[in-house]
Amino acid sequence: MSKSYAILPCNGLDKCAGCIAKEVALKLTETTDSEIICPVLYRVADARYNKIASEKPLLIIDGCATRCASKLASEKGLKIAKKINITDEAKANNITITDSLRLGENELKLADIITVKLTKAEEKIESESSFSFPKDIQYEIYKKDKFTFRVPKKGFYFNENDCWVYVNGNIARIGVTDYVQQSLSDIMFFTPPSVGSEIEQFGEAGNVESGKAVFEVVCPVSGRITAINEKLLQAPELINENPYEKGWIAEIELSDFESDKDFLYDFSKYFEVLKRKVDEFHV
Amino acid sequence: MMSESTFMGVPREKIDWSPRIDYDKCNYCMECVKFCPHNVYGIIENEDKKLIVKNPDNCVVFCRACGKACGVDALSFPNKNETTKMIKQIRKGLEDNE
Amino acid sequence: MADSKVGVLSCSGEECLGGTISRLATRKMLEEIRPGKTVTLCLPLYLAGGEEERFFAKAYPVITVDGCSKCCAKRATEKYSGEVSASVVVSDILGEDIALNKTVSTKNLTEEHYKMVDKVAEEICKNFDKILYNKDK
Amino acid sequence: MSKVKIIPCSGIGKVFGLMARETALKVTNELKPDETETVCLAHVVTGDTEAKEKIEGYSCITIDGCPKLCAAKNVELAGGIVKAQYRTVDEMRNHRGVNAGTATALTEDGWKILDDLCDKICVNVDEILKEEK
Repeated sequence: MSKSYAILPCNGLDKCAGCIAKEVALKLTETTDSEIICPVLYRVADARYNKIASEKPLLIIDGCATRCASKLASEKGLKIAKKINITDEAKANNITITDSLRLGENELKLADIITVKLTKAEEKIESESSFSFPKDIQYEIYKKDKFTFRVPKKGFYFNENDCWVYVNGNIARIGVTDYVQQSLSDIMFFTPPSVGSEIEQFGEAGNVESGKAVFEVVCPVSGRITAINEKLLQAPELINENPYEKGWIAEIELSDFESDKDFLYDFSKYFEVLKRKVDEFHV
Repeated sequence: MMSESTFMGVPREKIDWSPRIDYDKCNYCMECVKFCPHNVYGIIENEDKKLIVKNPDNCVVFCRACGKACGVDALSFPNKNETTKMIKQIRKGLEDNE
Repeated sequence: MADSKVGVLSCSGEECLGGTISRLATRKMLEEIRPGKTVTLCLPLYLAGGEEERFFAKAYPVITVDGCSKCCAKRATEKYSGEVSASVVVSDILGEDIALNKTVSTKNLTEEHYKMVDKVAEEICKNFDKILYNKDK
Repeated sequence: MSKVKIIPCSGIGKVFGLMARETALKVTNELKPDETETVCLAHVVTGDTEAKEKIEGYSCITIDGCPKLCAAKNVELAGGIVKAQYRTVDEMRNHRGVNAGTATALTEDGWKILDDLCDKICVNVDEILKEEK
């Protein structure tokens, strides 16, 4: 594993949750290439840890709701990459932790579960990035009142129903455009298409829903769904944040892109369509 | 509206895509009328069937959003695959004639 | 184009009645008095760095509506987007005593409160129309 | 003992903001008037040091409307300690399809959703005060 954390645990010595935080930190250094920042020493001599803190993504492990580690991180102006709270994890896993400061069977089990979860999360990020997606997308912007509508200038195709596709070899990523997310406003639900299913061009690739309406994702291409953006299940608001990047909907193995393409717009044509729609319908 | 008269290069009036109202189910709550920003529906007062599809060609091809706003499920749409096939055929015909 | 809409940025203060009145008067502009012309701007979003709100406030005229003389909405707008086109302060209109009363939930609003809202909305509207229709005068 | 600060975003564009505001008002005025208080978010962020002192270093519970988390962000910026943060849009997710009203007024259903949220916040308040003892 190439990636690893700089771990800032709370290390609370007078509470069981604090002791578990320490155990998780230790386990992570054993199974990954992570390094620990000692919260006690860090407070008095931060120079010692500045290098680790700046080089690796920071993982905060808090024991209880006092969140000493989080506070220390914000005091020192550190950028937090991931955060975990032992008490919350115990609740989520239905494990009762005792008041004892020596770790018992339950506590060790919890430490294991959390460690596995943290290492897994790491692997997942890597597997997702296997689809090579452009990093610096340039957008053309159209504004109406206080609303901003972005359309990526290069590499994307669109259909008339405000969905986009970005092709990479025989795999494509699909999603909705800013017109959809601005019209829906706060998106609260994402119903994904099922992985493995075959979809025709203009078939339904799941839907997104806000308090205002349900929008059916009209698939711009035909093929077989190979992946969905699982982050959207918990955080559909990512579509509002950026429907082209974090808020992508699904990946699809293309069956006949050359003929699908006849029914898609490139940037300049879609931008015209978008402007007209915004002027006529966006309220 | 001239600007809207084609869909993917095909004259809009040649594409049969618009909602069908099941009058046995419709309770005339008019949610669809309120919902659709494209003025697809119309209301005729003093008629039994006072909800009608007034401007079918205003309907956005492949959009079924009003159907999801209908509480009694009285709205249906043509089959998408067949509509797609039809559009492709018409497009091909137009290109061959050029 | 930039003359067709006016932004209204209200304080919505949580600590006194003025905040509830400023908020409701602003909503009334949006919903009843000048719909289609009024764009409400969200103060907390504006403060948290919301680009859309800040851009709008730079490009369009903005009226700020504050509950009390602390004028948070006005000061925030001046800090991030420049001059405000007009400033309405509830305590100037209704008096400091009333504006600083305990804040009221929308479920406990009385006839009297609605009258206050109307009065403040009227003042917003006066400024609004001046900006939109009497620019040259 | 200092009171726990309950700080809503009071966003004005959507129903979520009003829900946050009314939740804060209900907790501080009706349910826990002795243990909690609200403070003017805008004043804390834009005001002088005196305003900032109202929350600097104090336990705060923020109630935001939408995922933009304006209250949580602004409170942290002003030095408040966010012990719990809520988003009313999440409460709406648990009540799919319910019409909660607008940013001007809530519907009866909207008020009901808010009651559930108030209960959760009261539990938080008790926990925080226990912890601080």
